[in-house]
Amino acid sequence: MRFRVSVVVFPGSNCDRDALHAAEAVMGAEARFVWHQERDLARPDLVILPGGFSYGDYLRCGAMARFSPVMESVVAYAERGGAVLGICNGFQVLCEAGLLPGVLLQNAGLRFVCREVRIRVESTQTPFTAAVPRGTVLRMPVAHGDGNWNAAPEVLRDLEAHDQVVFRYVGAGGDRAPGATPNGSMDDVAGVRNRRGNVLGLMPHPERAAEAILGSEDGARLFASFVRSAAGAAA
Amino acid sequence: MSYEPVTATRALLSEHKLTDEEYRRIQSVLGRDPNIVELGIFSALWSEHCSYKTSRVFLKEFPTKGPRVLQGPGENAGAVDIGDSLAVVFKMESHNHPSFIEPYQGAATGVGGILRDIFTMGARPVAVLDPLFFGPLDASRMHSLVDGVVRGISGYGNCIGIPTVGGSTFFHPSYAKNILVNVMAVGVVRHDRIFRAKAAGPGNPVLYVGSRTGRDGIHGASMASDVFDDEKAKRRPAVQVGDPFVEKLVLEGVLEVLQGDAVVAIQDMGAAGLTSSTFEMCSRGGVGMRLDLSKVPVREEGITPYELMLSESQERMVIVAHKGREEEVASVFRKWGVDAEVIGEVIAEPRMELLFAGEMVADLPIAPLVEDAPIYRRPFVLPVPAGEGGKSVALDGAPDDLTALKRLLASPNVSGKEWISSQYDWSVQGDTVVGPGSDAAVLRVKGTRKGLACSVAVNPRFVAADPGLGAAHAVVEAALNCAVTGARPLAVTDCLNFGNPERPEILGQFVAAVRGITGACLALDTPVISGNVSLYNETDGGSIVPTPTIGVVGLLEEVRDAVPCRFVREGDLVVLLGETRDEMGAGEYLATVLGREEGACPSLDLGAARAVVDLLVELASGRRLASAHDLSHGGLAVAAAEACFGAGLGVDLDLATDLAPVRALFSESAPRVLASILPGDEAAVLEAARRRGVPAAVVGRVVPESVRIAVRGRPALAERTGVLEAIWAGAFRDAMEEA
Amino acid sequence: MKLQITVIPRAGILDPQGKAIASALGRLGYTAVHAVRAGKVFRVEIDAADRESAREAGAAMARTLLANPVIEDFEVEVVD
Amino acid sequence: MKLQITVIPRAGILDPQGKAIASALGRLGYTAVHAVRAGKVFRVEIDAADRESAREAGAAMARTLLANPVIEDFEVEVVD
Ligand SMILES: Nc1ncnc2c1ncn2[C@@H]1O[C@H](COP(=O)(O)OP(=O)(O)O)[C@@H](O)[C@H]1O
Ligand SMILES: [Mg+2]
Repeated sequence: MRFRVSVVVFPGSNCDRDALHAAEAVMGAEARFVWHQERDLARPDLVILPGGFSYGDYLRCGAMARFSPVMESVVAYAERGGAVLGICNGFQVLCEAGLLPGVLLQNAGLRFVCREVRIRVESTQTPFTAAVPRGTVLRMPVAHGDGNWNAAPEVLRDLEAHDQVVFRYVGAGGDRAPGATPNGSMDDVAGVRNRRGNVLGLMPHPERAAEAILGSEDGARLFASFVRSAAGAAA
Repeated sequence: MSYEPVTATRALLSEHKLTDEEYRRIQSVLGRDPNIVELGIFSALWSEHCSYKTSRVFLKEFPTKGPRVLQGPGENAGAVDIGDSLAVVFKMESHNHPSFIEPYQGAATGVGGILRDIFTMGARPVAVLDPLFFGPLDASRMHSLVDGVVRGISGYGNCIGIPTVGGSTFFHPSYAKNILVNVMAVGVVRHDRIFRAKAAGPGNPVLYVGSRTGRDGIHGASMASDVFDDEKAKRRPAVQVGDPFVEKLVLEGVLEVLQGDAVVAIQDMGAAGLTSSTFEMCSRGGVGMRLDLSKVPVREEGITPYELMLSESQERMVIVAHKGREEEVASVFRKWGVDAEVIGEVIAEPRMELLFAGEMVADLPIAPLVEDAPIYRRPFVLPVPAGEGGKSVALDGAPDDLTALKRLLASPNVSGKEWISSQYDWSVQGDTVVGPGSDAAVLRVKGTRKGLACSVAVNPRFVAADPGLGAAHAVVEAALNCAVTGARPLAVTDCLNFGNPERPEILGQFVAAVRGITGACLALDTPVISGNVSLYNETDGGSIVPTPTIGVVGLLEEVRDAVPCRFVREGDLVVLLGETRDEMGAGEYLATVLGREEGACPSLDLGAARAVVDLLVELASGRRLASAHDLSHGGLAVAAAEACFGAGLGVDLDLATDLAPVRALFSESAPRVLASILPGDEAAVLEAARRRGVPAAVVGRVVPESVRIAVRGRPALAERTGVLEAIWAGAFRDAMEEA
Repeated sequence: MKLQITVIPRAGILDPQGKAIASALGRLGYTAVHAVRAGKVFRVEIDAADRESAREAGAAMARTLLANPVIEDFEVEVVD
Repeated sequence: MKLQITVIPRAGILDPQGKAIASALGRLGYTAVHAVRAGKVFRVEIDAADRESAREAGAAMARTLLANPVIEDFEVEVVD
């Protein structure tokens, strides 16, 4: 069976082609674009909200994309338990749409930051990390101006209690360290999931670290984990 | 009625930067006086910026042909075959004056403009590089100029999603009141999808696509052709504001529409907006156009035909479609949320007829404004190279060599520029194999095994000392930056930034530089396929140092085999390729350590440069190179230290030379390369070098943690790599963050 | 009619930009400045029957799009 | 004292942000909206002898740091 991946394209998405490439070349999926004005997600096994600057990110990142027609379908799909992965701008859209908790504020350094980071797997309660042992450190790039994840303290406590923090930024040694977090995120959070685990958002870009030629294949582990979980679920 | 013939007063002509002589020529072309719209059009098209009226005669010298060249200069960008039915398209441009006035928007719209040049050719842009030239950081406004320019490039390039993978940053007092912002863009296209900007087919509709027109940057083209002064900075012409979001939509729309066959010709609106785009398309095709300017989408009420023709609003294109296919074209853009309007049609007669509200507001012939625009043969005096016969410069007051190395690593020109490059998204599109921080960036070409190496270079101090030789050095350095990755340099683009060409000594610098580039390009077999000239970079009588920025793209047959520029493994042998001579003149050591700018530009043997390039490509394709880094600012000691950074490695070198240690360490002789190879490969590597006549010697090995350099067995300097790396990595960041 | 809609980070919510501006102002010699909050402002031209309905429309826009209620407060003013 | 400093793109200067927001509002059904200009607002707490000197300090800050005079206009208001 071939997986079906739908990559949503908002005006201003710019990692859509990268995500499609990763889905096809790395996951071996049958991948397609879904234009933001469509409502038909094309029966996917996974929906990816890619990175970029939807609507120029002119108001708040993700704020305008949230109102795209396609988002109604994405919300309904997620509520039915469908798998949704939001990368960077996609994560911001998911937060704005209320599918994931917290907000992404401007980076603490007030500058866009593009560099390689290390993130540690904190939760395996999503198909994307089910096959990646907790504590695994993954290397991949970040590239964003607004990746400073924040939430009310009680929200964070609640997330921790339910194992919903999926990734934290860590230093070279694999531990949380000063300077490891590129954007000032609360508690070094790099990615979170919803309670059910079918929706995951993260700021780093696994699709840019999914082939040896790009310097890291760690991102591919998330895709491979998803493929395994989904195959397991189907069997 | 405002379309009566003008009265050519002094003031009117000077506002339009037209000389009396040029005005007489206008009268004789038209057989009458022009009206104001026509005068504005003449002024824009005959500006230096659009017409190259001073530079054109010299640029003819460039070699522009080669077996791989699919498109040379004359179109929006040049194109070179890379096999697999693909071509690489690239070009460099300047946005100097606008960036000095408003650094964020000036730099941002510079990125936008050069990207349009790439995608109008039908190519998807894959990379941006940004050669920047600033005054000293403590000069007035400089800190915020640097900050604004970097934010502008970052803001535009990141949003549109094209990785900024490299660049260069050079500081020199001559740029204090005239910074240079050059931007190079690279794209990839299938041969059969290369589009050109040649209008054809009378009756074919002309479409306006993109942002609405406002009163932005009117007279931008003539401003770029004028000397800058403080008074003008105060007048503040309406600045163009970029909208990268719209550009992204225009880009996708253009690439989508060019997949079909509804489009005859396409051109972006750059300097002098609607005027230059339409006239140039007509000129290339030997046809004319009839346009109804009332149909141009506008942003505000009351914009006049004069303003419509001269506005430099961004993110706009002109498309000539096949008759009857206009709706098909427009609907693609509408899907992307972009305005597209038919504003006129192609006519057989080579004239431009402009209507507005039912009235003819301009009626002009094409050729006299474009291909037959004035050409000047201005007088020039060729420069006398600095430094008597390359005499050795005295180094009185030199500190010990380790102190000197540390000062060099901390100098703004040598120190690491991660503060800049980390603000750019260099990994978007998922093709960046080597990002900023190396001699050249390397991108894979999806769907093939190939890679593209991209680099920019120029050492303005070399050019100042000897414009011809210095410009040749720039070509060699950019080519070598590509070759150290293993890539075969394919072709050159350039951005020639000079002062006021009406001064014979400045024009002489220009002429010498063009000749220098020509010689180097012939020797390296890298034709010039595109470029840009920026003259009048002069403020209050002070000219910039001549700055011919060179961009090179190279081809890697196997991108997996790209050679890194830093040492990779302890125990590898270190090989120095090329000859080290006593060449401290015009160097970084002299300027940074001793505070002097004098002496001769280092010599350059173009045959030797070709041999080194060929050798590197040969060694890399035979997988004989573990790493390779070319020697530039600061010479061998700086390059050796840089090659150790990142991986916690060190190097132990002993140089066999007759030179004094300080000269052996810091001379900037070129071409030279520091490579590391597996022990056991040295016989093969040295033999390959010998066959090509490249001086080569094993000078040491890669060791853990410390940089140690001896000359003739006597230690010259030793320091822990970590200490040197901290200096190098922190100096620029600290200078930018502390204020 | 013209509305001015002001969106400001909630008290207690991190405002890195405001903080950076406050310290930049301090360095520039404006030592009398204690605190800065940085927000956004929107001038909206709208057709409306009267000021009250214009204001209401403005508040609705702010609630749905212009402000993020988790972190921001807003104010709507009818300017003319 | 509290100042509100509002920074808005000059008339005639392209305001991509305002433009994008205006069309988003249109899509959301606010069809009565014709135009939006988007700017920044700063709430500044400052010690000052009187309202006039507070206002002057605010104007000076806007000129030197908060606004870009090439493309933006600003207004200073003493809020309390
Ligand atoms: N303005 C810039 N933008 C992006 N990258 C830059 C910039 N300035 C310098 N760099 C990067 O820093 C590295 C060193 O630059 P430079 O010293 O000019 O190279 P080289 O070693 O070839 O002389 C290069 O990888 C270059 O791409
Ligand atoms: Mg180099």
